[in-house]
Amino acid sequence: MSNEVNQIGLSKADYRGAVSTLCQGCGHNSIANQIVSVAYELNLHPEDIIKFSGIGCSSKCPTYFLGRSFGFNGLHGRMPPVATGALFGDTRLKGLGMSGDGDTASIGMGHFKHINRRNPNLVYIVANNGVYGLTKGQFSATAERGLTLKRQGVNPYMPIDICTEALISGASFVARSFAGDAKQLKSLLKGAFSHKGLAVLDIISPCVTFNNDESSVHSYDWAKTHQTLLHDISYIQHFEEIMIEDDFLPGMVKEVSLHDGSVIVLKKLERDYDPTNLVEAHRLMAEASDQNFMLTGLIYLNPEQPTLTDIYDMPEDTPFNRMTEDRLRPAAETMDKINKLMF
Amino acid sequence: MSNEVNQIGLSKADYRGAVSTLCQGCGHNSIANQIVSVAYELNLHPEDIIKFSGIGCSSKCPTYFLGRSFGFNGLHGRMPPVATGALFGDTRLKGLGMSGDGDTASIGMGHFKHINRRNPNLVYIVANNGVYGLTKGQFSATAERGLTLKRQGVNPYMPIDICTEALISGASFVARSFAGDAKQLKSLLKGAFSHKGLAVLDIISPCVTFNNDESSVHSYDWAKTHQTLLHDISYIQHFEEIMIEDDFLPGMVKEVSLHDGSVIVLKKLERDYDPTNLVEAHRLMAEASDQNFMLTGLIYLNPEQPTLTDIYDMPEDTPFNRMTEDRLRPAAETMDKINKLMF
Amino acid sequence: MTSEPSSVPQKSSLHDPVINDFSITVGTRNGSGSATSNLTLLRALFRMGIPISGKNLFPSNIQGQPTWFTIRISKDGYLARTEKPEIVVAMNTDCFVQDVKSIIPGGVLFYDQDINLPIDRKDIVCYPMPVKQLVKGMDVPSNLRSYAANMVYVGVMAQILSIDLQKIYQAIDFHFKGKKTAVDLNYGVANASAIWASENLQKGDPYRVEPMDKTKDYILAEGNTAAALGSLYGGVQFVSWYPITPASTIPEELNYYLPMLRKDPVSGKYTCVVVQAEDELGAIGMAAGAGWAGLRAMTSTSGPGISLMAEFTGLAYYTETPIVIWNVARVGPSTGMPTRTAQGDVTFTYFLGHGDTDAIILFPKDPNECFEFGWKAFDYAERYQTPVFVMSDLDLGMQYWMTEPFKYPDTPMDRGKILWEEDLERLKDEWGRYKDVDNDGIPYRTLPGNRHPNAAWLARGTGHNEYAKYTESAEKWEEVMDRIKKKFETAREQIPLPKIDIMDNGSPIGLICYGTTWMAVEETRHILRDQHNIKTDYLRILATPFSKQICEFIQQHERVYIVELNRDGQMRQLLTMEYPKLATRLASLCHADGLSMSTEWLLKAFLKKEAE
Amino acid sequence: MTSEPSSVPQKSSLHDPVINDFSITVGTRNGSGSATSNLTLLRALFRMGIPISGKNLFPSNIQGQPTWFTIRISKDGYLARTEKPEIVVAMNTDCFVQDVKSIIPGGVLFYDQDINLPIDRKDIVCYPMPVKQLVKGMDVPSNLRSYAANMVYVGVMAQILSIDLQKIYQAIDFHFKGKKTAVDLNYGVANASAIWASENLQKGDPYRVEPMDKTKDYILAEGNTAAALGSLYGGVQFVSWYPITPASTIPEELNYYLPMLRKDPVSGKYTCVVVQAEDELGAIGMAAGAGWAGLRAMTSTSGPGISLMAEFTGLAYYTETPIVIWNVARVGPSTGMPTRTAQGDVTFTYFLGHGDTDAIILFPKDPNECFEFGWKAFDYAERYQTPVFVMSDLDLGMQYWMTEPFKYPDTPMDRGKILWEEDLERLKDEWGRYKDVDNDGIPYRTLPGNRHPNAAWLARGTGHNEYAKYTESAEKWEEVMDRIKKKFETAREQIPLPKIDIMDNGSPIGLICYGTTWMAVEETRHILRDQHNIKTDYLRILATPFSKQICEFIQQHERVYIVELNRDGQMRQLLTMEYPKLATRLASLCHADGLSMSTEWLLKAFLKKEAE
Ligand SMILES: Cc1ncc(C[n+]2csc(CCOP(=O)(O)OP(=O)(O)O)c2C)c(N)n1
Ligand SMILES: Cc1ncc(C[n+]2csc(CCOP(=O)(O)OP(=O)(O)O)c2C)c(N)n1
Ligand code: SF4
Ligand code: SF4
Ligand SMILES: [Mg+2]
Ligand SMILES: [Mg+2]
Repeated sequence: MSNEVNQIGLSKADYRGAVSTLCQGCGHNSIANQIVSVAYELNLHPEDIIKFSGIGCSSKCPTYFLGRSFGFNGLHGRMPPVATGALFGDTRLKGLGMSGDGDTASIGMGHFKHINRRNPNLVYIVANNGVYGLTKGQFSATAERGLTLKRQGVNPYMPIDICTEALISGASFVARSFAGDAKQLKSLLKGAFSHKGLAVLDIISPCVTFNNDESSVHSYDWAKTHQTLLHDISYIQHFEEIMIEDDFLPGMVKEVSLHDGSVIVLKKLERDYDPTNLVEAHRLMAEASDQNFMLTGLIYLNPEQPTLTDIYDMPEDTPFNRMTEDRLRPAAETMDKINKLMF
Repeated sequence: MSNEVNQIGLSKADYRGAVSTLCQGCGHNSIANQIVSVAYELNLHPEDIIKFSGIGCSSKCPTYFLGRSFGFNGLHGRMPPVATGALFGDTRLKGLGMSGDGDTASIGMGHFKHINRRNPNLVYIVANNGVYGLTKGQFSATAERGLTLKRQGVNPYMPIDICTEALISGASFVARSFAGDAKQLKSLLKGAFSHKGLAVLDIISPCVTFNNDESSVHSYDWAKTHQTLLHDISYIQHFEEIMIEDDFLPGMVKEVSLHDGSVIVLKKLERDYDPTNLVEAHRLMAEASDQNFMLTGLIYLNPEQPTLTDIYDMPEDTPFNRMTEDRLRPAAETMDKINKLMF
Repeated sequence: MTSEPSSVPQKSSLHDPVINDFSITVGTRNGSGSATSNLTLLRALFRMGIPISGKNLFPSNIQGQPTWFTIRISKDGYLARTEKPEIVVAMNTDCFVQDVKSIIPGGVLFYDQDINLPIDRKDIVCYPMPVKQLVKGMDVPSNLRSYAANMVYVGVMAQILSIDLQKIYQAIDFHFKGKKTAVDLNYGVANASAIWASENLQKGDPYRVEPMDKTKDYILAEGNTAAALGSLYGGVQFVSWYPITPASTIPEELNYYLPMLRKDPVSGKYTCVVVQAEDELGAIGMAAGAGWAGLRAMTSTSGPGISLMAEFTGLAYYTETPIVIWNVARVGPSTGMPTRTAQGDVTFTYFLGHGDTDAIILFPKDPNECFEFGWKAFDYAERYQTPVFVMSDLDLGMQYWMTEPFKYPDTPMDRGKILWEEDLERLKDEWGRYKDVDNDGIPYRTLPGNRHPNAAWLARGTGHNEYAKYTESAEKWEEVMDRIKKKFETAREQIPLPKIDIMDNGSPIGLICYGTTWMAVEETRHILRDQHNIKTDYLRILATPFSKQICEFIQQHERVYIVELNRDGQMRQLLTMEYPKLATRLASLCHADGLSMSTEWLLKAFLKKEAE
Repeated sequence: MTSEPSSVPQKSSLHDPVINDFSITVGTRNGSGSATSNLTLLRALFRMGIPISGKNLFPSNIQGQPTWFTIRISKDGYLARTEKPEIVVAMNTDCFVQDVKSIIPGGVLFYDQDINLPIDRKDIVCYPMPVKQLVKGMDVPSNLRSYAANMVYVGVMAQILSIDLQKIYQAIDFHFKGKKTAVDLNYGVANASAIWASENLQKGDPYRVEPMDKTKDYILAEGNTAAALGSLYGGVQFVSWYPITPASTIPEELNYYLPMLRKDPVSGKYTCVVVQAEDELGAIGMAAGAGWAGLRAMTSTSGPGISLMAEFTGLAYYTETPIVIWNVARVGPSTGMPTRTAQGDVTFTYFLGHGDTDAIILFPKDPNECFEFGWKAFDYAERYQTPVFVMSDLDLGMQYWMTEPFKYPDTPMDRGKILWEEDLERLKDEWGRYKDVDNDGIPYRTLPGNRHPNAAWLARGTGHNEYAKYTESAEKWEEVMDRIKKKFETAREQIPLPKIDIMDNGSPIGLICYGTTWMAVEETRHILRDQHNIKTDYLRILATPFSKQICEFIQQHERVYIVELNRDGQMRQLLTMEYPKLATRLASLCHADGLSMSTEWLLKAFLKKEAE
């Protein structure tokens, strides 16, 4: 391991976590690695980040990055409320939430919708693979209609689009990327970390073990037959991780060659796309949902939206969780007055 | 009570329920009354309807209409799953769900989103008053930002739009109306009853007891100062129920005079609006959410979308709940074969 | 009907006067504003120095349904519910007949004379009241008439029962915070009605009140208000909640008193955050997050919410996260009767969450204890790093109680075992989140924001070792679970101990109760001694896990009756589990019908069991 | 390391041969395909007529982590877990050292010779296996090599332990459903490895197997498969579920067998609907709706899901809605250890839901009973109109068990008290949804779609009277709750009764268990008799509410030990509550570390307690 350090004198190792126990080639691993790089490059103090997650392969990730940050790996679907409460503990800290599509779009849907309205200071990553990985490959709510999985049959339902959900619930930062697109993912992660408020990041993160059915949008065959559509798709061969070279720029439609010569097509938002235009974002998402394609990039950004702690206007001179009795317990004199108010 | 009867020989009384225990002037009462009229006018057999509700003033309504229909007044926020399961009991029956904004948009959000994806044969009414009535007037998730309520303070969050939520979750019928607009409400109810699949009906139904604050979109002052915007608003004086005359037609922007001379403005979708155009519906809702106004009328309709029972392709010769052992228990011969399969 | 002075049946006129020892039930409609009048009566009597209790029996809807308010006036200070009122005020046509029926023989009826229904009782004294007329006479603004109408019976009763009008004025003045127009209007109606009564009604009943000095050391308060205040004095920093009857008024009162009590001297901002969550899962989830991050965090709910909080309770138990959870109980199972009271969630809460668990549960008896446990609960939650439940109920939370004044906390905040940068520096690499260094089962924790390189750890509901690292090791799992259990052994004698009262020099019979049933128990004990000369000893449970004093009390008695408001005798079930050797001595005096326990019921039930 | 025939330590060669009485642990990585090989071994031995059990100890992740599969071979038919293996197969470098350490003295090690780690034990026999070479030799397609590698140890062990290669062929053939290429490839590797072993390894250990005839009356099955099949034969019509380990395979197997067993003769369509819900609240909510509407409805989950189902359980209890709920338990509290087993949800489930409740809970002991309770559960749920829980666990649900063949239901479906149009016609206006006409506490219900004008009613979790009408009446509330309790009194002796075994002519010591601990209990009893000459009697609980036979059994014994896999002795707690008079006789033999109960542990624990 190199002994390079960043501007605050920390080496990459200071941002790493335990060794991953996820499958080789799992998209979640690249996300974890990108988080490490981004935190290193942004010179973040690990102590300034609190990690949160629900339950799932994706939600295991916080163990695999930022070992020097506090974290709470909570309950399935309940990451948002835990993060919401915990971030009041010390409002100087940034939240980094890692969830899955099952965790967020199924059991956690209600909390997900409502955390968007509250806008706490949290990077909310959904590692989206269209399946329940940790429970061995059932459909999640983001699985495309018609997908067939072993022992599950055919999925008859329309998928939920994480970004659209975030957008209409008033999220202040909405973006989508792809686990294999190191460059874009990195820049979006950096944007998310720098955003004051809730940053929802939907990251397509293929499950190499359970979501590799021919009929899946993650599969090669599917890509071949749908190249005309501008889908954000990838074909994952077991135990192979795709990385996309850095010359893939905004607005581009790029054919990515995989090891076996198969091809996928990715589309990025134009560089001149204005993410602060809400109506345009809505229109784009509506169009996408109608024509059934997915966009990657920064879809919407509102840097002005007050965060939850702005709304509650907290004392700032001392972290809330270091505040002592003298400031938390009313003075003894008040007791008498209160009793009088009771009649 | 008149002894008139409809084409199937039933009088209005046959469609009524117990006497309402809701407040006088509560919008929910008019909804209940409209349901009675519509069922009567459509010559529905009460036996062909199953009522469902969660918990709340709105969810109490099923007691006050269709006394000859079965019903399940379940748990707060859980009406959708109960209805989803129950409607398999006899697929010839139509579900009629009555929920509130708290019931559906807060605690029930996850179920609400997912029932839209499943499309069971259910009329899903949300009696939307922006508050928690039965628990005495806390903010609901549909309360507008900035609203002030006694003992609750100011609401800092953006409201959830029931229709937009339904639309992006793939609902096959999405409409909005206003409890006081007898004519429109009736026609939309009729449409919903005739629709095969899930019909989401967001009905603005003012709470005269707890949501009558000046700052509310339901209030007179607010209306006055925002007349330029096309909001669907009304000012409710305690114990007065508003009814709008029948000459209020699609496309119209109508000023409705209330007993005290105050005025509200309502806008209906144009008659030539094509509710089967999904993109257009999305665009309209996006525009509305951006310009912060509400539309009433039939927003989206997809009569083709397969219902949940279509998807499961149920036997149709006998109601499922009348099916007997001979069709439900495998033949004795199979036992041996199964044991062999075990090794 | 006429407003003639009512005819007075013989027998009741022969009565000796009954002074400061009867109860009054007022039957009205909810949402009609009668709450103000009833509260006025209650406060006036209280100001006269007479012990009283007031219980509002209201429906689970918002407006128009029958509601009854019962005031018990007891010179001896017995506040339990009585089953039959001596005096009834009938203002609601819908339940007029049943209200009239409910009066004891020789009792009294005040009624709105516009209610045109026959009164088929010859054994009571009737006072018709020309409510409409009197209000008209006062030219009250039209929209306030029905509201003001309720002041009529206040005035008439004041006259007939000799309630001090001065005190009534004080009560009204307090209620409207001195707002002159409102005060004048309401007192005006009351006063005019009193005058009318003095001129038109002839006292024909034996009941009246006389001033005493038995309330000067007390206040009148609701349990939920006390809980909110106790929490604020406990330094609560984070409250997440979801509305539910009868718990909603805890966070609402908290919001109300926040500006008064928790404006930060330094920043001028509030030092407590109150968040209305999307549901109870969200509410306890936020509280768990806040508690884990080092804030004094609480949530409040009732039965249905407790059911929804089961999974998070288990997470908090196993991750050792402090949370205070108020359960203001109503009648279950299911939605049950939301506006009725019960003690039905005891076993469920005790075993809440899948897997093996333990629970610290506090049982306040009155608003004063709601206040006390309100602040102490945080000390326990942070000291033992576990969820702490406070079990109130609708009767305690939403009724007005005569209770001792709230007592300012007499111990400094106990924040438990928390390590900051300098502590870790001192400890070098010694520290492990889940190490039992003090042999009391309680480990040390660090909080987010702690910048020491060793401080960080990842909380998880999955198997972990003493360093909070993930493990599936059988030994580690058992080790951690046994150590956690030890915390509750440590807690046993450190949390509120039972209150014991031995009569004279003791009795073979013991009575055990908890929460609000003490009212019926204490009165029953005195009746048993005075009228049946049966002596009984008495223990009130304040908390689980049980103190050994409870065991000793049971050992010292041949027969021990556990008194509670549920069907299955839930506390008896827990005591039986805890003390198998003493199990045969325990018997239940329990039932649940939604009403608070009456002395009549308890006395009957006790004598029946004793006869067996 | 070399592939020389291994050196054989003296003492072990002096051993008498050990035949059909030892256990083998295979250490591999999950996701490496070893499951096939292990299952092949298990099946081959089973086909040889030798009693076996197989337990897979797997991690809570998907691929690459250490996994152990233990096969116990027991001529006497003891299937409990043994703590130390006689034979270890070490295929995983990561846990090689600990695997080698785990072998008993005189035991045997088979290992992949490419694992370049020292073996510091002189007291075991070692057989290196040139895995890579052998697979290469077979020119297996590259992507299948690591998979096929696992067949090497199958072949080598077959040779050394004299496992019949024919049976191994049959096992492989069965596994791949006769798919020739797969069968040939896998058997090819196994066979070649056996040949290699015969030429290169010299038998130096005392262990081997011999054919018996002890399995011909048994099948090999997992509990979850049995549960799915039992439900299908029970006529299940509606299944709603949310994925969770270790319960997911119930609905998944149900989906698998649906086409085979439930294609409707009339319409050719399926007569069972399986819906994957958005969460457990949705899952049980759908099941409640379906059960209320007259369908045989079920859901399946594990601890965390049970926590989330508390509120709906209370609703179903009070509205009297039939639901079957499978709880395939894993280790709690909280997320705990999802791939480990326990019996930790007993008290929680018994008291599930706020307010007073009762619960019918069934405890299957093996796949055969999973099948039986699978269909009976619906009869009970519909007969008593209440939720019925079936408590399985990971050990029972996901491991392969030698179990009696599934028995076709011997009683017709009991749909309970349901009234259709003609019944109502007959009854005139007599019917009320919650009337107790038969004095058994069980009312009659009508179902949606019933077109009789009197049929309709509104189910509600709020207070209701015998006509299902809303009420807040105290009397009605108590009346309904007491009547509901009566249903469970009715059920006591009608649901599966305990199984009792009295040794010789009885003993003062009783052992009580439920679910899967019977394996350790039965073996322990025989060891106690044969080696310690302590006789014990034995009762296995199959259901709550408890039958009086359980009470009698306890009465007949001085000391009764309750054996269970949890920390707090949860069943003992329930028995203590139920039988206070007998409480002093009850003691716990319990612990929970995630592993199924071993005979070694139980024996030690028993003797320790007896010594006290
Ligand atoms: C309450 C509850 N229900 C179910 C589970 C079982 N469970 C664990 S992970 C998981 C789904 C994970 O899917 P996702 O969030 O998409 O994560 P992935 O594994 O696909 O990355 C489920 C259902 C649980 N742990 N808790
Ligand atoms: C699990 C649960 N939480 C909370 C409650 C209390 N509660 C009853 S009604 C209600 C809100 C009703 O609001 P809404 O659905 O908007 O109906 P409305 O009364 O406004 O018509 C709440 C929170 C409950 N019954 N159950
Ligand atoms: S199962 Fe899928 S999601 Fe889980 S670790 Fe493996 S590849 Fe990733
Ligand atoms: S409180 Fe509001 S919502 Fe409830 S019945 Fe009254 S008016 Fe309607
Ligand atoms: Mg996933
Ligand atoms: Mg509402």
